[in-house]
Amino acid sequence: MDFGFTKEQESFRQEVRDFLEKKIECGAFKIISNGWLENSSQEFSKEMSERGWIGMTWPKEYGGQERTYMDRAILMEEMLTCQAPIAYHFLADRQVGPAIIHFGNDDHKKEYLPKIINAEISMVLGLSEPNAGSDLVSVKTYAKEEGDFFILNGQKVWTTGAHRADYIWMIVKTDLDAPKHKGISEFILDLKTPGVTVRPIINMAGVHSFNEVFFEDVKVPKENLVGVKNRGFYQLMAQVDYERAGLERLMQNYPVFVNLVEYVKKEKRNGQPLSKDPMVRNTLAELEVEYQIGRLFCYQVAWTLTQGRIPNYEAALCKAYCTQYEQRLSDAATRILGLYGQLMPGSKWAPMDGEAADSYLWSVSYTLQGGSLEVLKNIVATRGLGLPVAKK
Amino acid sequence: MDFGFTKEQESFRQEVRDFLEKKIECGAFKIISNGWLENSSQEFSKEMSERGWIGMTWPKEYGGQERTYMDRAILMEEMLTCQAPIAYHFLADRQVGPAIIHFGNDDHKKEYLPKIINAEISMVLGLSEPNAGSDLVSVKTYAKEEGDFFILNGQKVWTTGAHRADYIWMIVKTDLDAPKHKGISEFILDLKTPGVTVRPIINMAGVHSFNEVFFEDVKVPKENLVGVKNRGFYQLMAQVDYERAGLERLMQNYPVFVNLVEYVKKEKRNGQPLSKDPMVRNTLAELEVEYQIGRLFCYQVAWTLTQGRIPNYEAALCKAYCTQYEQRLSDAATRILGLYGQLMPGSKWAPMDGEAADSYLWSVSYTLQGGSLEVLKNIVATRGLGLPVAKK
Amino acid sequence: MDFGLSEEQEILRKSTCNVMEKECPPAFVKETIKDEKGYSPELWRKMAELGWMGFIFPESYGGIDGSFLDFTILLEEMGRVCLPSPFFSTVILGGLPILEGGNEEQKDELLPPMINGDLILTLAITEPPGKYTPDGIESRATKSEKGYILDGTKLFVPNAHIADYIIVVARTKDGVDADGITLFLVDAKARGVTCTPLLTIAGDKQFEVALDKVEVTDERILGDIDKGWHIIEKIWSKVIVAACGEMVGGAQQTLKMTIDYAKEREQFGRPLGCLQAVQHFCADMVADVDGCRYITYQAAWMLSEGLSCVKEVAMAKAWCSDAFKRVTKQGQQVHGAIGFTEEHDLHLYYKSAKKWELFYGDSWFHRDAVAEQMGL
Amino acid sequence: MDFGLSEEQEILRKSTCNVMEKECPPAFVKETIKDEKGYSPELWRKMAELGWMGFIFPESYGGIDGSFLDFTILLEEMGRVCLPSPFFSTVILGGLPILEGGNEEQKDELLPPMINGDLILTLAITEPPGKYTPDGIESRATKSEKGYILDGTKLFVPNAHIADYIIVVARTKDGVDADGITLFLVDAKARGVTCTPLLTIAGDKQFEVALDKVEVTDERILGDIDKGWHIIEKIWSKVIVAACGEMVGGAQQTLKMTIDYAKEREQFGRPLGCLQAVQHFCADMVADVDGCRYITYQAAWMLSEGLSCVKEVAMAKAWCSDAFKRVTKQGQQVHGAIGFTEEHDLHLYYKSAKKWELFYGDSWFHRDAVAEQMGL
Repeated sequence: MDFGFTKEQESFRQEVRDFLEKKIECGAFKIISNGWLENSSQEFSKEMSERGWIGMTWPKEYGGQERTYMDRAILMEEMLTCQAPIAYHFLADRQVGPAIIHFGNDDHKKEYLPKIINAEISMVLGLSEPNAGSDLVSVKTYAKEEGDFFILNGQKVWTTGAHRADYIWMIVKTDLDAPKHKGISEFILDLKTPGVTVRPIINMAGVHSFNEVFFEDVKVPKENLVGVKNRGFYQLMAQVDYERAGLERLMQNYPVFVNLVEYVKKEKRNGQPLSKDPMVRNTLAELEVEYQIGRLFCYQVAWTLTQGRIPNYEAALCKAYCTQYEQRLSDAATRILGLYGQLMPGSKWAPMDGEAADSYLWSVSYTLQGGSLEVLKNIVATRGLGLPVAKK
Repeated sequence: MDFGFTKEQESFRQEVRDFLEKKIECGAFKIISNGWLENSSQEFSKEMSERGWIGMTWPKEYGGQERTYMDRAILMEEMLTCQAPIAYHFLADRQVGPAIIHFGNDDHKKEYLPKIINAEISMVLGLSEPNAGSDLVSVKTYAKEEGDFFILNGQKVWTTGAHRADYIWMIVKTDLDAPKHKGISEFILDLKTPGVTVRPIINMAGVHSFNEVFFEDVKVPKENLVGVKNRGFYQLMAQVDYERAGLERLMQNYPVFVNLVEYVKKEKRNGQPLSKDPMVRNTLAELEVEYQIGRLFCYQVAWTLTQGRIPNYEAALCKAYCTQYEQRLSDAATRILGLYGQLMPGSKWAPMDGEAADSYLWSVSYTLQGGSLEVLKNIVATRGLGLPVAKK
Repeated sequence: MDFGLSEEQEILRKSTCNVMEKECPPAFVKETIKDEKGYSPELWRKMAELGWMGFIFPESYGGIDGSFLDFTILLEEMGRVCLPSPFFSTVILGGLPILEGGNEEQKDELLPPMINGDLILTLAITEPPGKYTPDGIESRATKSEKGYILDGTKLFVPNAHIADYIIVVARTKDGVDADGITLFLVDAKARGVTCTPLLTIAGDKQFEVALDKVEVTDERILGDIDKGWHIIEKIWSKVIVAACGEMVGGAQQTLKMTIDYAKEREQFGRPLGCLQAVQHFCADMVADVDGCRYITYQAAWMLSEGLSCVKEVAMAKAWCSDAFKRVTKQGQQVHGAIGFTEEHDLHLYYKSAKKWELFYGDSWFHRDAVAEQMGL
Repeated sequence: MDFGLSEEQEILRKSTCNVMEKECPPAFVKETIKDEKGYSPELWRKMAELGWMGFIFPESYGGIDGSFLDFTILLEEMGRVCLPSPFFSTVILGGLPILEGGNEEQKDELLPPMINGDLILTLAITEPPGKYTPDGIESRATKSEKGYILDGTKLFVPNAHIADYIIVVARTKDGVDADGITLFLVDAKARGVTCTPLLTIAGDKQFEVALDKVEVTDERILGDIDKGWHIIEKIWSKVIVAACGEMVGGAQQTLKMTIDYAKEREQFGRPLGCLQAVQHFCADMVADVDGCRYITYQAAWMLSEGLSCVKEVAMAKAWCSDAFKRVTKQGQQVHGAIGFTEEHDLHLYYKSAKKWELFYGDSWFHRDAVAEQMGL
């Protein structure tokens, strides 16, 4: 057991910090909650690419750095602390790239991996459908084989970032007769292909973050199928452990906490700092303890991956825990701010530029996206603890 | 809407209070948590009987007073405030009597109701079995018809008070081939019948409160079957709404709260009363609010019964809510007492005579007995809200 | 005790509910929130015609002298649809202080038009310290020849942009005590009054009201000089319970939407409501909602009966603040992504719960009041 | 970072676990708790032979100079079986202050027999105020000819009835400050020492230790006069983390028992663990237990490395206090009535969690310490 970082890791962290400090100084981005995912900047991603920070855990033969998942966690922790705008490459780096490495053929690898690593393309995930949320195997988007093509019809929903991405990585039905789990395949598709329509969905924070994506007789070359036909669901399940692992599920609204702690130190109530109020102290200390627990969970997952093992139930556990923490944080923040807690970004008198209220709205999504809290707990119980699979 | 009591109700409450005060003055019992159920006193019950406080809601033709369930709730609230020793008649009064009135024949009514009302017999419930806890329909105790008798074999468990009762009111299997719900009947049985063995179970508070009851070729006269053969489960379901309704599920450890509030007012910490500690204040006020909510739930159920309506989901909701409150209370009490919170009754230095610690042990049972918390919530969801019955 | 509505109350509830459902569907709410005015004058007129503005006011001013208990039913139905309107600020924050503290001239002048729907009112109490206690009042009223000169900054003032009069709580005597606070009826268009909108989570219209040498005449003093806080104290229980009434309605509607969704939405080939996790969520929500209902109506009944109910009022707000919020959070979790969209209606309640939690003291604040009442 | 046990640590854990499972099954625990002594001298001897008492003591005293991190593994295994023994009081509460504050003579005299299992020790710190801060120390040590005379009442002193020496924390200077507190090595059989047993929820042996004109010689002073609190401060982090270590073991065992039960117990014709409610309970328990583990070992590692870790220690106890308790509560709920019986083993953990919650500061106390460290 060892809870410290190596000298190399510490100096890597410092390198990332220095880079970010400079970027902030020159106004490249602002530290704002959810910024890491809402702010997409190819320019910023390219700068990261130059430093080898995209695909950094990938094998060298695919242009990666073969660095550990611990290093990647350190990178992410620093990026998220500042909420650096990493959306352009984030999903491709975290999930699509590794999926191509695992399941793609040589053509896929040659075609996409260099572009991902060089921040030349941006990718999103197309999983959920109107009747397939937690129940992913119920997807109805259907790819029908016709000669050298598949003809795609159907609809995806909650597709984050589809309005600014180049490609969509999606699961679709390829066998209507097979049992649900066994008739799904994975595809990669250029969003500019004729027949693809992206329609915005405005979320309750008033922001266009996700989309509906419609497919109408979309002609997809056969080579866009990745991996084995009708094995897509199993491929996907192997990928989501990566998705669930990250510090991004703990730190989506991290600036709220930092700013809140500073706020209560400065703000006076009854002649003394708000930080001396016992309820406030207890609440903030509880959040701090919970945060640190969540951080340990995240690093434990990174460590497990670094060991070359799959973070089986730990990734699901980590995400379930961390997203709940983020919700408690935004609730506590609005509450500690009192009447000021209802003020939104841009409002006069809004403390912390309204981030508390804004984050309280965004936080609804935290326990839903990428596997709802309930699904994650089921996974912990069945995969992690070996409890029998419940009849749904 | 009206949240007050009538003059008659207020004066009835005063009457009960006066009675109890006198009993306490003359040392008839001590105010101690769980005392209402752990302390059985035929003498005390007889005094209540003389005042018409047993069977008080029953029809006059069966010796009852035809008073409202509101009156009964008032009676119970006062009894529970003092934790008066009502165990001798409690189950017969609350549940068995009404069940006999509903489902018994004239012989049953003549035989048992006067004795219950006069506090001449004490009764317990025999529902759970080793493999039929929450899942009551899985009872295996079997009553085989033989001439004018049933021959009973099997075992009950968690039978509270069986070691000091005269009769057991039980559900048993009477048709092995029928679907589970449709092969169960209700019986009343003298616990002194040959072949009945009562064995103590010591609970984790170190107390003999419940028992195993074994039946070995017990010869039960046919007239002991109550209601319709094989309809016992449905009869029982109609009865449990009464069981779940009561203030006894809110006030089992009521003295802990009263004493705790007094304790923190007197006890000094850092030169001022413990009651000035903001965490303590917040915790106790929260318990008070929760208690008052629970009290309203209980009275709402009593009011519903008084209207002649069945407190369908409300009784389950009330019990689910109230038992959780009692657990939070005992946890908070031990905690507010600090190191003293671990001291058990009889210990030197134990504040509140160790009731906090003792109640923390008993509180485990609160969310289990008479339908676990989870079963109750299922009932609220399906019966109350009309959600579909989940596959178990 | 009687937990049911009387026949008359049931009729009141139903008719109010019908009006609200017809006139204030979610689409209307969303549209109105986005609108600068933040309310519909047409609907406002209808509400006045139905007698709602005068519900708890004496017949002598054109009111219908209804009970506060029945009034709570009205508020519940408004909360159920998240009605955007200056009703709360006009009738409760404005009308009640006038009724309680105004002299006959003031009442005759202001209450009938308010009841007729011709007058919009609001109360400017909170200041930068963000408190509801006398020590949070720092605005100054300086004696002048004709009356007083007001200076200060008021925050979170609802509907100041459409109000005809703003009741301003200001200090006529230095200090932090209740004594020395006076209420003034300030013409919202008076010189020196500047209203700056605040952007709020629930989209309701709140304002910074800056008072820069605002002149008010002696006739515009509400109640006695230095004794204004007594008026606030007298109406404050009603303000809080009225807020709870709206919360009860909001919580109930959230529960209803969630149950409906759980029944109709299919996942894993069966309704969502088959899942035990969803069932238990919903069961917890019922306890929260029923709790809101009973504890609020208990306080409303006591107010109606003129009984002392400081503790009961604090208990109501303490419970409703937490419970309504929990209910909206669990409702969102059951709804999943659809509930997170602007298109869906659920977020109206999620936002409303947060707003109401923070207004008039959250559960920490009110639990401390309960503790006080317990002698702690 | 490395969240795994090294090979040596894994061997240590396994061998400790084997000994504990063999020597300290639940029946033994229950029997021993009921016994007046509260421990088994035979097992005590075995533990000494295995080197456990000397685990974190220098080789010069017969110890094996192990790391505090590895020592935590030992404690975890003891907590896993709820070992009733004077190990904690002897080694941690007794041995550490002697090692930290004793002079060479004292160390030479006391540590080797302690390590050999021939000496049982304890610490008498808490008094009627029930606190772990200097202002909770009111016992008086008055200078006499040969040394000091001790008077006062100590509470919650573990194993005072079997201890050879009780380290008494007393005031040599009036006041409420840390300065002026001195530690004394008191012979438990000395005149004026009266031990009265307290009945505790977990059945562990705790005592009131009344000190009535107890004479101690100057040689029995531990560390410097008036500076005794420094010794307490130096060892206190280890005391807390050691407690957390036991809690980690207890929490893990509770989880294990619950999962096993959920798999094997049938209800409604299928294993209990099929129910989503049970699954979600168990998933929540895992988060609690893993959290206990990581946060505790992080603090233990920092102590081993000699790093400053005031905040990490407070975080560990804050989390473990709440989490272990939650886990036992949920475990009980899953077990149902069977878990409520004395015959079952689960209550050992339920009771133990409450005891450990209250000892050495609960989560309120430690969160305040965390707040302090956050600069709040």
